[in-house]
Amino acid sequence: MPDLSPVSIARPTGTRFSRVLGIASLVGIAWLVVFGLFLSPNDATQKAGVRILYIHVPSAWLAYLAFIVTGVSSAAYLFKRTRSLTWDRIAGASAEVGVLFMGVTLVSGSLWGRISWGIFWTWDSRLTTTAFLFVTYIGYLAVRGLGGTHQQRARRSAIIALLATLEVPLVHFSVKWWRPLHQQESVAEGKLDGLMLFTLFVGIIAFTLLYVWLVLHRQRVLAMEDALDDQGLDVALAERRAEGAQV
Amino acid sequence: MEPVVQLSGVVAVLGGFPVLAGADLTVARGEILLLRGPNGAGKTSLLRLCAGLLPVERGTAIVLGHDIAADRTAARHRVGLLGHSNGLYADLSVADNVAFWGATVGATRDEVAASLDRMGLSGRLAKVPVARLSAGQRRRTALACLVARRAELWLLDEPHAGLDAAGRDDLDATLREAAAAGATVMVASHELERAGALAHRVVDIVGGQVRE
Amino acid sequence: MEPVVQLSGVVAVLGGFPVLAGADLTVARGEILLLRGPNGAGKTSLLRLCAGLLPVERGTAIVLGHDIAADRTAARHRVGLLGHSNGLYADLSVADNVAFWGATVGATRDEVAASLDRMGLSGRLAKVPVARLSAGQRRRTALACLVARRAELWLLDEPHAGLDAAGRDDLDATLREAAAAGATVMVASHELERAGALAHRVVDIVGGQVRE
Amino acid sequence: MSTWRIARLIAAKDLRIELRSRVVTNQVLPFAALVMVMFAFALDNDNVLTRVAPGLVWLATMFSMLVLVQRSFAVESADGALDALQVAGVRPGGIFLGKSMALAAQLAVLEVVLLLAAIVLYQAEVAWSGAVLLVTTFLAATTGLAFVGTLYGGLAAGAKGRETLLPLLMLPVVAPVLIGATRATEAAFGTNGASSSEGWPWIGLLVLFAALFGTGGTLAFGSLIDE
Amino acid sequence: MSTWRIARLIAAKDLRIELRSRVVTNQVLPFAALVMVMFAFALDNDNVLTRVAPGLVWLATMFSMLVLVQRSFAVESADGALDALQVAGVRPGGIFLGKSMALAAQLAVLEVVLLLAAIVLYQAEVAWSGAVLLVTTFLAATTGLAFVGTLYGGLAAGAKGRETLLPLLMLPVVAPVLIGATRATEAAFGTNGASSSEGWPWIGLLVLFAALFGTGGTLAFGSLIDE
Ligand code: HEM
Ligand SMILES: Nc1ncnc2c1ncn2[C@@H]1O[C@H](COP(=O)(O)OP(=O)(O)OP(=O)(O)O)[C@@H](O)[C@H]1O
Ligand SMILES: Nc1ncnc2c1ncn2[C@@H]1O[C@H](COP(=O)(O)OP(=O)(O)OP(=O)(O)O)[C@@H](O)[C@H]1O
Ligand SMILES: [Mg+2]
Ligand SMILES: [Mg+2]
Repeated sequence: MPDLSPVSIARPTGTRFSRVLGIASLVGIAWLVVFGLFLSPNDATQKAGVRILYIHVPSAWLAYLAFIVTGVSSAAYLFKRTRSLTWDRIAGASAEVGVLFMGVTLVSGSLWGRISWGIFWTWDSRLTTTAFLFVTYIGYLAVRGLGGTHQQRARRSAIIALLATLEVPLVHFSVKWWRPLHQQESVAEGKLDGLMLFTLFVGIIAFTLLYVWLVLHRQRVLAMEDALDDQGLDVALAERRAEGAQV
Repeated sequence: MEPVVQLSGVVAVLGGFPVLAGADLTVARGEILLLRGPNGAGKTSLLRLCAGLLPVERGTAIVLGHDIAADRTAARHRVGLLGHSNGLYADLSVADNVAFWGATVGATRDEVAASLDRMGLSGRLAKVPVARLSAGQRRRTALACLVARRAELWLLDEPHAGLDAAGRDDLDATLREAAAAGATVMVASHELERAGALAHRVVDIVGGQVRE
Repeated sequence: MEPVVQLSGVVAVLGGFPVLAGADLTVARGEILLLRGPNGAGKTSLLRLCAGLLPVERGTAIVLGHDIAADRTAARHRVGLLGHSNGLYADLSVADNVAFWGATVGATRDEVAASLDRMGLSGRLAKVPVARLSAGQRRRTALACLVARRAELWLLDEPHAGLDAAGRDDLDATLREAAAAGATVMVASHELERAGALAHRVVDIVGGQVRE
Repeated sequence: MSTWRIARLIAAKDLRIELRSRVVTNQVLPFAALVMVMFAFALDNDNVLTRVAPGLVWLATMFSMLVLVQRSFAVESADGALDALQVAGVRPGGIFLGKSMALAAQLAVLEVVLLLAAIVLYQAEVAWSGAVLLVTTFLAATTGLAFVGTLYGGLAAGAKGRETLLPLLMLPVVAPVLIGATRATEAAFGTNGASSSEGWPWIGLLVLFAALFGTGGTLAFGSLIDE
Repeated sequence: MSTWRIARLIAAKDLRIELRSRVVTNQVLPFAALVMVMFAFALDNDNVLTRVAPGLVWLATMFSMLVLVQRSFAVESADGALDALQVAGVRPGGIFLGKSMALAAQLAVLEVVLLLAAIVLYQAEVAWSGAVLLVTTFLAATTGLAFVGTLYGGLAAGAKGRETLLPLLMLPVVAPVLIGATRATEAAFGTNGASSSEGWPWIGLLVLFAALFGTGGTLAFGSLIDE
């Protein structure tokens, strides 16, 4: 495991690499804004509404990626030879960012639905799976907050994350069979013109950079919190021992 | 002979608070050890740690030859704990409770009956559901469950509290017998005279540390 | 002067079982009375009956001038009970708990602070949620709540259990002060030496009856 | 102390416990939202869904309320605090009102979340003209539910196996609220072409219900919690 | 002792507790039946009702199951028995299997009651040809639900505010069971003209689910209940 968290509590979470990354993702987002709002054309049927696509799709993909990362890091934590709390913190950070992105997907999708279908929500299979995925990882985050030692937290949440990873395909397919897609997408694959596709591509790059940046920082903040716990423990230990000395 | 419990520099944390702050303790086989100390000193925490319910944060802890800092479940099946709560099923009768806990270690029917008898529960009370017992009767039942488990290391947290005079005598006799038969007994108590007379050795717990 | 508690031929039943089987007892104002007796004798039941938690099945029972056989809620606001359980809110801090119970009788902020101080809870512990306390610290908190309630009749069920030496001294001093100030105290206990030294009078409870 | 001051004291204590433990905020709200999703799921038919949306909002409220009431009394009976309150001679009417107030506050938050969920998930349409009716319905129903919940919650708190006794006792009693609130909400939403004026008679039922259980509870709570 | 003997011991203990306390029999069953009645109320439309009857049976099972799981672990944590079991070195896998078995037995009784209620209340029609499919569905779904309930029930048992954590964790996970069991039941009932053969693929899903959570639970239960 490379040392991704060269933290000390006194130092900020930024490093040269993460600053470069941060600037890159800012630039990417600026590009996305320029392309998404100004340069890319209106859709034939959707008009300007199509521009939501450039947020909606990248955030959905990144949420998937984030949950995969959570699953892989959890497995890495449980596997004895790679056991390290860093894996646990990456899993946690990634799940938090994933829930955030999934929230963006839900909101942007709902708004888009309102514009193009006239309704916020429908019980189509993809939407339903998205909703369940969202709740599942909120549950995962709740389990992370249950307390105990760092190792206990790590072990418990890693198990829950693995169960979630295994359960996600089950949910996905059962929902798909339950409600075969009845809501046709108005932006079919072939219809995207070159500039639209490029803008989408820019969005995915920008969101990926943002994801990495967020997880890196969040993971370091979590490491600091853990370190702060340990440091607080030293202070508390001294106090606790002094309690004995008084008597 | 190898000590049964060997703690050195043990730190344990609950909700950010160091309930044990570097405890060192060695207990030999067959010994009855009294832990005493003010409220909040860490007696309960120490016993729960030895039972593998509280994780070791720092330091080394060997119980019955198992390193419980590495795997805190390792020694469990040879340990018996009576905590502040009794661990009884309120809807089951006294006899059913003792039989259940006895069965977890494969005790025979006779052994279960003997455990009930040991704590004076073999009469009318045996068939009464635990929900209908008085506080002291519950404590006796919990002790009978412990006896039925035939542990090698007995951890008792204020076992005398709530027992009447006869119950205390039964308890002390039981613990002496167990120790004579090779079991090791650690008792946390505030009833210093009673427990002091029972114990072979006394240690003070203060501020999460052990003083001989 | 009229006695504070006056029971005659009191029978009380729980689940078909006569937990009190014709108890007669008279307690005078300012008295500290020790109830002793074997497990299951009916000490807890007697205290709960006086607190109006257990209905009187037969006999007459007068508490603080109220006939609790007729209306068992009548005397309640002047009675304080510390039972086997503490009656604390685990999510609230020690100070919040005591303040809440104080507020139910309109105690001022100073009185609440004094109660905390009385049981040695005014330092770091005051702000800790009850869920994070040790058994003895919880018992102290429950006692502080009781002190804040300024009752005329104090009913205590094994109050010494779980307290350390300092806590026991605090408790005894508190009870002596309360009795000196005119309150009446009934204590059920198995710690006969400690409680015996405290009490003005001792009665035995056996088989749901009172023997002087 | 007056019943009213006791009530305020108890309500403040309950809300403070919630503030410290965040159980409702962090767990009951997501649960309620989930119940809505599950309904939508099981019903598998979009236009049915829109039509029955008001009923589902109230059904989900009822299920989530079970959890709220359980929590409200778990706090009291975990360590014998309810016994202690009784011994302390705290007026049962005050306990009843106080716990009802705290429960009503939590229910109100819950209902707003459920209503929003219905609007988003079931495409329930809210006509602005129905807003007054809607708010009145929510107030009246919430009060009634809080009273019923506290009353039966207290009754079940002393009994063994209370996890399961409560729903059995409570669900049949809240049926009128379920019906009344559903009809009034339908009128406010204009579901199935109902008009706003059809809603007001139902409000009468809800208010009557709340008044009945409020009075009954204040008077009888003492006898109910005394085992 | 072997995991299997421990499991039998624990299951026997749980069922004996139920035998003595009769909580499930006297309270959960009527509750479940009541939930069905409430659905009928809220949906208030006869032909919808018959059509969605299988979905409602499973939805009601899920809600009642929450109560069952809560009760199953309330028994363990009321007086620290779960701690005691852990100290006793009782294999967690055995605890998991034992509690799952007891839960499955209780769920099975519950489901039969709900099914009968659906037939009576919603005029659901059972085709005899679907009987084998129906029984298989019930067995597979019950096993899966019992595993999931025990797994998350155990996790929530140590946590404060557990009354409310459980549903949050459990509901999204049981969605596939809800779906699979509903479809298979529809096929067995012949609802909406579904034929029996359409049901079998769903059984595959249910079995997969049960296997997944059964294995996961047996292996991981120890880490989950250790606070
Ligand atoms: C709340 C509502 C919505 C949710 C939760 C949602 C969710 C998602 C998700 C998870 C994806 C990624 C799927 C994948 O890559 O496999 C996605 C992709 C997409 N969504 Fe949505 N969506 C919603 C509404 C909409 C609406 C209203 C539209 C358009 C009218 C839309 C159009 C698309 C398109 C075009 C894609 C990319 C197509 C593809 O990759 O196959 N979505 N959506
Ligand atoms: N709910 C109940 N139903 C039936 N019998 C009960 C119930 N509660 C207590 N008893 C019985 O009543 C008797 C008196 O109980 P009580 O709790 O008053 O005893 P006690 O003197 O306080 O004992 P201890 O010293 O053990 O606390 C006991 O024999 C007990 O078995
Ligand atoms: N869950 C918890 N979170 C934080 N601190 C805790 C927790 N449980 C206990 N403590 C603290 O740990 C310290 C030791 O508690 P412990 O229960 O071991 O004391 P003890 O010696 O058994 O006391 P007593 O004689 O009162 O039983 C106490 O100061 C207590 O406040
Ligand atoms: Mg202790
Ligand atoms: Mg007693």
